[in-house]
Parts: sequence; C-alpha cells; structure tokens
Amino acid sequence: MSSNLDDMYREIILDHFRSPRGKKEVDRADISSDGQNPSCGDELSLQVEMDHDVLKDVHVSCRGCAISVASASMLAETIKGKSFEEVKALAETVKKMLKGEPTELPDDLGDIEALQGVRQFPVRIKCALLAWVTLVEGMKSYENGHAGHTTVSTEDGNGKTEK
Amino acid sequence: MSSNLDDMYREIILDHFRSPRGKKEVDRADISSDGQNPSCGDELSLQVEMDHDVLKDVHVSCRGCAISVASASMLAETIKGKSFEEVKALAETVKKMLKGEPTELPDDLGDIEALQGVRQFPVRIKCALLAWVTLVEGMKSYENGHAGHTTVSTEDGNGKTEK
Amino acid sequence: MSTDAANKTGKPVTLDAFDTERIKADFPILQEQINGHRLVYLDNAATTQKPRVVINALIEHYRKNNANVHRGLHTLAERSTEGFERTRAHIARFINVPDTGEVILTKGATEAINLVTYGWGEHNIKPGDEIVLTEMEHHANFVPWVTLAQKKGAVIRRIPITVCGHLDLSDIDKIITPKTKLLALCHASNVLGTINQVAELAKRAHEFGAVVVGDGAQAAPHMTVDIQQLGVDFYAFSAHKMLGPTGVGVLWGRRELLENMTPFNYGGEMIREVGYERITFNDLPWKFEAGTPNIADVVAFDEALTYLEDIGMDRIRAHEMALTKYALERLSEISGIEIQGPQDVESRGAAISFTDPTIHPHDISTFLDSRGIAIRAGHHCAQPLMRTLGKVATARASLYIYNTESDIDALYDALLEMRKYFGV
Amino acid sequence: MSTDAANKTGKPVTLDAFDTERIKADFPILQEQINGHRLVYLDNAATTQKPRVVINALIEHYRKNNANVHRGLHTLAERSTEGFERTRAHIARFINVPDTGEVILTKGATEAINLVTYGWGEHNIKPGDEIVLTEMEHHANFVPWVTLAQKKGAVIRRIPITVCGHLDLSDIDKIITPKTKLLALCHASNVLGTINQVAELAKRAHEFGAVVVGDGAQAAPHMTVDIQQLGVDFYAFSAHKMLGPTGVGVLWGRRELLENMTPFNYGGEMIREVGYERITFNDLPWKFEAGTPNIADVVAFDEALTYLEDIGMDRIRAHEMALTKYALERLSEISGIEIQGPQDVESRGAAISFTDPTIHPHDISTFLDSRGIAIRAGHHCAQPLMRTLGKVATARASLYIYNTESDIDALYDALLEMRKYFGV
Ligand SMILES: Cc1ncc(COP(=O)(O)O)c(C=O)c1O
Ligand SMILES: Cc1ncc(COP(=O)(O)O)c(C=O)c1O
Repeated sequence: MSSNLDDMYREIILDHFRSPRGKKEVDRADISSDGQNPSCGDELSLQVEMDHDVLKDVHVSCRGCAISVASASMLAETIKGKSFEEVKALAETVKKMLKGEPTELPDDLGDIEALQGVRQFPVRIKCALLAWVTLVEGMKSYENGHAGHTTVSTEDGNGKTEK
Repeated sequence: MSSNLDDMYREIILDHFRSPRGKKEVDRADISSDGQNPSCGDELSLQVEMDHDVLKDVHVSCRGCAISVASASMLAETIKGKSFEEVKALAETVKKMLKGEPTELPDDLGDIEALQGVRQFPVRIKCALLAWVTLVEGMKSYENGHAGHTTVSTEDGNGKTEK
Repeated sequence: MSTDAANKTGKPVTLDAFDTERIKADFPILQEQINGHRLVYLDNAATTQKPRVVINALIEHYRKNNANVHRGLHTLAERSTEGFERTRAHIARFINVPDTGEVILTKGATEAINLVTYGWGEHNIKPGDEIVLTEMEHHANFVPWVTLAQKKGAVIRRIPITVCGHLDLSDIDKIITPKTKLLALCHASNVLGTINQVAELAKRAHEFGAVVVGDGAQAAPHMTVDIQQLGVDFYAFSAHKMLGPTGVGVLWGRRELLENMTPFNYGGEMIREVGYERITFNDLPWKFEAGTPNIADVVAFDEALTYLEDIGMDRIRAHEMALTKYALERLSEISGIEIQGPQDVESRGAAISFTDPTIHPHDISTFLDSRGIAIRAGHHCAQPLMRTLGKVATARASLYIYNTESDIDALYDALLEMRKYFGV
Repeated sequence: MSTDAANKTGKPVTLDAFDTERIKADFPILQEQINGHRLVYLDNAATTQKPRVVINALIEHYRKNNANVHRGLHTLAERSTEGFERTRAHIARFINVPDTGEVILTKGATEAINLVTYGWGEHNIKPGDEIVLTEMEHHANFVPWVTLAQKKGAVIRRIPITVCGHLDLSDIDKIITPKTKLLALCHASNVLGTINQVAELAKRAHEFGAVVVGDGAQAAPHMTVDIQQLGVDFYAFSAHKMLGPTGVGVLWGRRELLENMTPFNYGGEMIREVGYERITFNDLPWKFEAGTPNIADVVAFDEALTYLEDIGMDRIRAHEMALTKYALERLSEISGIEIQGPQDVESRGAAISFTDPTIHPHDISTFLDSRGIAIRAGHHCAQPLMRTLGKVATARASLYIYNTESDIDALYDALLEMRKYFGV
C-alpha cells in the first residue's frame, strides 16, 4: 500500500535527486537568489545568467530532501533558454499545479509534471515550491533593478501558506 | 435518595435557620468582627460583650445560606457564658469536626453536632465555619489589645482552604 | 440540514418540528439518574453536555489517529493535522469568516480575551486612555481589562444597565468618546440573559477609532453569529459551552490587528526561526499557538459544530426563545421569586437568574439537586453586576437544545417543594 | 503495584517481567494498520499513545459526570470538581510534592514555562541580569527566556554541549555566577536524549540566589521525578507525553515564589473579590487557573498516572534503557548512519536522533511511514541545538513503554530498504 510513496517519489524524481541538473556554475550571475524552508532545513542557492530577456543559463544547488532537490533540478532543466515572461507563467502554473488549483498544464512541462504526486503530502508542497519561489523572488528583484542577492524563506512547517 | 439532603439540613439546623438565636444586641461590644464568604455572598456580623475572661453576651446577625445562618445561631447559643479558653478550644473542635479531622466531640456540643452532615457537601463547609472563623479572629484581636472591628474573608469557593 | 448527513450520523432528521426528545437521546448523560431522579440539566451557561458524536470523535481520534500536529511526516501526524485544521476551517465558516488564519485556537474564552489584553492591550493602552466595559461583564471580560487599566493608568468607563437589565444607552455619548481606546462587551450576559446591541455599539466605538472586543461565550452557542455583521475586531468563545469538549476556545481577530500584535505564549510551533540573537515568528494563526495544542478536543469540536448546524442555529434560537418564555411564565407564578434580566424573550437568551426572598441560592441549588435538577447558584463570575443588582448571589437556570417544558415543570414543582421543606 | 488494582482495571499484572506485549494490548491504536503494515509508533517524544483506561475515563466523564468545576452545588459539579482535584493530588504524589496548592494545571509544558516568564520573570529580571540556558533547550524553554531577555536588557548565557552530547561543565564557574538570576534547563533533551544533572546545577545556581526552572517534558514520562531531590524552583511537563490526553500540562512551583508572583491569565475562578477599584486574587493554585479548565482531560490524566505507577517508573526506565541500548547497537550497524547524543544509556533517555549522509530526514520519515513506522524528522523545536550540531534536521526515533525489540528491528529493516529505494 506504499502506492502513495511511489506516487511522490516517481522514478523521474529519484533520477533528478540522484543526479541533479544545473550543477555547472554560470558565467555571470545576473540573478542571484537564496531560498530556505526553515522548518525542513532545505537550503537552496540559485544563479541565472540573462541574455536580454532570456534566461540563458542557470545554476542551482540544493541541500534538502529528495523533493526539493529534484524540483530544483527540474527547474534548472526547464527554464534554460525561456523568456522572462514564459518562466513567470510557468512558475504560476507549477504553483497552481502543486496547490491543486485548477490550471491548464502546458505540453512542454516535461519532468515537472511528475511533481504532481507531492500534492498528496501537504507538508512537502513547500519543498517542491522552494526552487520556484526562490527564482521568482530573484526575477522580481532583477526586474526592479535591484542588484545583489535576494533571500527567501518559505513559511514554517504547516504547508498552508508561503511568502 | 435525598437522604444526604436530610443529613445536611437536619431538623435542628432548619429550626436555627428559621428562628436564629443571638438576635438581641449586646450592651457593649468588646469584640466586634465581620465575616464573609465572598464566593457565597454569606455576610455575618458578630459582637461579644466580655465579663473578665467570660463571653457574657453575644449578638450575631447573618445573611446567607441555611447552613451559615444556623451555624451562627448555634454559636451564639453555645458560647454564651463560656470562658475565653473554653471557646477557643470549642472553635478548634468544631473546625476539626467539620473538616473531618479526628477529634473528641465534647458532651456539651449541643446542637452543633448536627452540623456534621455538612461534611458530605465540601463546598458548604466554609459556610458552617464562617461564624467560628469570624469569632476567632475577633477574639485574637481582643487578646492582642486591638480595639475596633476585625474583618474576615474566607477563601473563595473551593472549600479547600480558609484564612 | 441535509437529511442524508443527519441519517449517516444518527442525528435528528426532522426538519419541521424541533424534536427535543430525539435530541435528548443523543446525549448519554441525559439518560442518567441523579439522586434517584432523571437528570434535569439546567446549568448550560456553565457548560453544556456532549452528544454521542462528540464523545465518539474523541474515542476515534485516540484509537485511530493520535499524533502531534504540524511537524510530522507520518500518516498519524497528517491525520491529526488535517483534523485539527479542519475544525479551524469549520469555526471560520460557523462565524462567517473567510480567512481561517484569523481563527486562533485557545484553551477557552478566558484565554482568548487575555491574549488580546497581552498582545494588543499591553502595547496600545496608554495613560489616560479609556476602556469602556458594561456593568454586566463576566470576570473573564472584566478582570483582564481592569488589571490592564491599573497597570497603564488608563480609565475604566462603564455602560450601566437599566432596571430591566438592558444596557442603558441614554448617556452613551458621554461614555464612548474620542478618549475611548477599547470597548469590551459581552454579546449575551451569563446572568441577565440580555443580548446586547453589539453591532450598534461597535459602530459607535469605531467612529472614534476604538477597538471592539466581543465576548461571545454566551452567544455563539445559542444563535447565528456573523462576525461580519457584528463588526467587532475580536470575538471570543468557548467550545465547552456549545457541545464541544473542555479545553478549547476560539479567538477570532482582524488580520491587520493580529499581525501587528506581539505573540502571547512563546515556544514551539509559533516561531519561524530561532537563534540567540534573533527570533522570527510564524504566520497567523500559528504565531499565537505555542506548544502542542489540545489536538483531540479540537478535532472533536468539529462534530459539535456540525451537530449544531444540522439542527440550525436559527431553530435553536427559536426553541430557546419559546422555552425561555415558558420558564419566565412558570417562575413568575411562584410568589416572591424575583427574576433578573429582560422579560421579553426577543432581547434575551436562555440564562434565567432568580432569587427567593428567604432561601439562599446555595440552598436552592442543593435542594434542587436532591431532585435531580442541576442549576448554578452564586455570583456567576459577575461580582460587579451582583453589586449593581444588590444581590450577593442568584440561582440560575440556563437552557439549551435538549431542554423541554417538562424540565421547566420539574423545576417549578421542586421550587414549591423546597418552600415546604425549608418551612418558609 | 497492587495486583488487585491491576486486575480490576485490566492492566498488566506481571510484576517480574516487563510484559510489553501485554502493555501493547492496552493501546487500541497499536492494533491498527498503517499503509498495510502494523503500526510501529516511534514518535513518543512528540506525543504518546493513550491506553484504553485513559480513553475510557474520558468517555466515563462525559457520559456520567460532566459539569463545570468548583462553583457548582449540584451532584455533577461535585463529581467533576472531585475528579479534577483528585488528579491534582495525584500529580503532587507522582512528583513527590506534599503541598497540592503548588501544582498548577496548564494546557501544556509550554504554557507552564510561559506562566513563569510572565508571573516571575517579568518582575524579577532586570537589565544586566543573566539568564543561563543550555544549548540543548527546546524552543519552549528557550524562546520565552530569550524574548524576556531582549525586553529587559538581560543577558543570555549558555551552557555548551560536549561532542558526546552532555552538558560541558568545564567552564561552568564562568557561566553560573553571582549575576545569574535564572537557570532554565531541560531535565532530558528531546533531541539528544541526554539526561542532565539538574540537582547539581540547581544547587550551584542556588548558591548565587538564582531561580531554577526545570523542563521535565521529556523526563517526567520516563523516570521517577522527585522534586525534592531535584531541588529546582519550578518544574514543567505535559500530560500528552505520558499517556495522558492533549491539552493538559503541569507547572509545579515553590509556594513562596508562586505566592509572590502576579497572576498570568485573568478571569473567573482565579479571583477572590472583584470590584472596579480593587481585585483580590484567589489562593494557590487557583490564582493561576483563570477560566474553565480542561476538566475532562485533567480527570482522565489521573488514569495515565495510575497506569504508569502500576508498571512502576523505575521499571519503565529500565525497560527503556535496555531498548535504547539495543536500538543504538542496531542503528550503528548501518554504515553512515550518524547518531546524536550520548552512547551510554545511563546518561540518556530513549529519544534517538540520527541522520543519513545523503537521505534527508524528511525522506527518511516519509519512507518509514510507508512501512507503518512513525518517527519524527526536522529540527524538533530545537533550532539552536541543530546549529550547534551542524545539522538542519535529524530523524528521531523515540521509544516508550509499549515498544519492543521487534519495533527496532522493523526500523532497521526499513532503513536498509530505504537505502535501496533511493538508490544511494
Ligand atoms: C524538552 C521539551 N520541552 C518542552 C516541550 C513542550 O511541550 P508541549 O508542546 O506539550 O507544551 C517539549 C515537547 O515537544 C519538549 O520535548
Ligand atoms: C459571558 C462569559 N464570558 C466568558 C466566560 C468564560 O469562559 P471560559 O470559562 O470557558 O473561559 C463565560 C463562562 O462562564 C461567560 O459566561
């Protein structure tokens, strides 16, 4: 009856966990953002090199549970080469998908779709979100012309809200 | 099964309640003491006229439940003409009797013995004690040469302690 | 009420008649004998009895789902958390609040009000500020404010009551003024029964920027409470007075206020990050819920709310009005019995205080108990009101959903018997 | 243990062997299946499961005796009050305290500690005073004091830990000094398991006139606690961690201190007389128990204490030591698993924190849950300690009276399986 378990830890997810993508450092960190889930102790650091409005290259390093690591890895894989607007829209979609809000899933979601099983584990949703929240904060800061790091801390342990 | 009830409200008690003794004012209030149970709202006022070390005359007026009224009435009836020391000893005995502590009951306890049924109603013990506590405080004050009123307030509502 | 849901849980299904006998059957304790008589429980303002569904929810929780909440990643912890948060969401719906983060679970109404005193009052009440109370407050909504006022050099103003037991609003303009920083009042009085015009007074207080605390301990169990209509800023009540277990209370508060308040208890669960230099607090509502909460009782409270909703709060109010009317009439038939509070059932709840000219309320209560009838006697934690009424104590019969005219008749008969017994 | 009493209540009667299977049978939830496996409950430091006698006491209370306490003069109120105060007296005996007035019932250990912060700390901690904590405190015994220190301009000093997870007392002379106003420390750590030398440290702190607060949340459930031997001034613990219901905690305090403290919550029951000008407070312990308490759960806690006593606290300790030894051994067999806290079972309790080099504690916990094994993972409300340990989180298996070697074996097997599952 550990079907749930396999729902969450799908093979794709375990694969990303075992060999995370986005390890390579970027040449120039136009966006640099750190995120953490204090209650889990997940810690994530993310840099993006921009080329005009395209996210040219992404480096992400995550110390945390399989879900946060895999989610960060998938993010790195997916957003590379996408435009600012595309990535923003994608982040919205992922958020909605994870929270179980109605949303159309685009065809090019790729491995990310595999994160859906996390929904059955409410406390883990914020782990799956960590990379995305961290990225979005970094992008906001970049848009507003702020240099330097942003730091994001998701909510504490109840999986109900995040900020 | 209202046998308990009749245990507490014995005929003697109801008689004291209906026609309380000690109504007559004293000529000279050598001891004057007020007592109350704030949680019950019982209020009692007591004056004693002394003749050397004898409690010559007692006036007591009590506004309260049947138990506090009857107990005050019995007190008035019993202590008149007794010596300071005798009354002190008696007060101790009554206290012990009401609290269920081991004690010899003297033969001349009179109607007071009827108060024993109160023991089954823990919250009422302080009602039965009110007059005695008020008297003892007044006597202490008299002994220490203090003039004027004393005021006693028994504990609040749990029937467990009093001061 | 959905008949389906009602059938499933064995709750009363009649929509039309208020089937009190059916309801009584749902409460195991009401089948008990007390001193050889059937239990006539008329002490509902103190605490209510619990229906089988609530007791069963407790058993179920401890037999199947028990774990600590929030931080667990195992099945039992998830179930417990889910049950716990389900009740919170239910409470929000019950009082018509859209934001569940505004619903804080406490150990009772008393703690809920103290949370406001410490979290808001401590930082917002300044010397010379005025705190407006009514003359009919329970100690829970009186002692915290008077103590705070003493500490802060603030002034307590009181709204008096009329001889009928209503708030006397004739001088209200002089009581609620620009100096008013806080208005704290009961929605319904536990002694007089009076239902206060909270919405109207809240509006008036808000004109001067005051904060309004509603004590709903005697209202939430008995009528529809719509926070948005009441327009208060805080509202407190207790689960145990509305079929729920002991040890659970609710504080609802406006998010803006709650977010700017300091926490009350400090410890686990209410923090975000803890270091020796810096501590940051959790989001609402957890910021105010330090430590392991009363999980099982919160979980079971859900069933109490469902039970009340299945009957319908408006029908409960209607039933209590009819029964109160009957009780007031019967008691008036006994010469000398003096009844406190409003006589018109529209403006009052089902707590009926009365006194006998010669028999002390404690003797009344003890005597009635020998006949299986449970009422309360004393100052009902409202000593200031008692002083206003010129009483040291009253007897109080307070009614609820399972009470019937025959309960009132039993009270009536026993009071007559009592007169004979004491020979007065 | 009286065999008679044990027979009556269906509790284990063997005096010689610690009959865990027999004990297990007393806990309905342990008969449950979780994710298709028998429940192996190893999250006891978070909360324990409840034996049938405790659940039954709750049912019995609500079915037969439920009323509000203290002020009632009817049969149900008397029964409730008696049950409530019986538990208080039992708690006093359980921790070897002669004066029941010193036993204050709270909603949990967290509230108990906050009561001391507000009632004592608020008035006694001055700028420059030093508050000594240990590095292994739970947030419940950390956040209140750090917050108080910030407010008062006091200084937090910490007793560090050794690599073995004991308190490092080598510099204790420089930490506990004439400046020390308060020493607050856990009797046993919820992360490391360490049992601290409370008596020795209390003595040292008392030499400088400091007040000592013992957090007994992880000690009272597991060993004989004798307040008089410990020599602390306050001691806090929670019922739910020792077979009791949620929502009940205990603060024991020295009468002289408690009597000179301001109340914490204000409201009904904690007052003696209430007026607009003057409020006087009730005697101990009621002065600190405002409002309707968690009556039913307090009543039921009595049965939990009896259950523990019937087994015997010393035998419980012995059982846990043996089982902890076994668990430490088995876990060490798994390469890479890092265990926190003392290795010698004499100086530690049964909470065992561990980490895997690559698998995050949350994944460990989730995986184990799929095999019916409940453990906790996270910072265990001890973030400062986590920082000291250089961990963001640990997995924690914590044992209790109903756990067996086969539970440990199940844990061992599942951990190996987990390694395969994650492919690391
Ligand atoms: C050492 C320690 N102290 C205090 C507490 C707080 O107990 P509660 O959450 O029951 O208030 C805990 C419980 O997690 C604990 O382990
Ligand atoms: C009007 C009112 N307010 C507050 C309270 C306090 O509620 P609790 O004792 O459940 O905290 C009561 C209960 O007696 C009440 O009647």
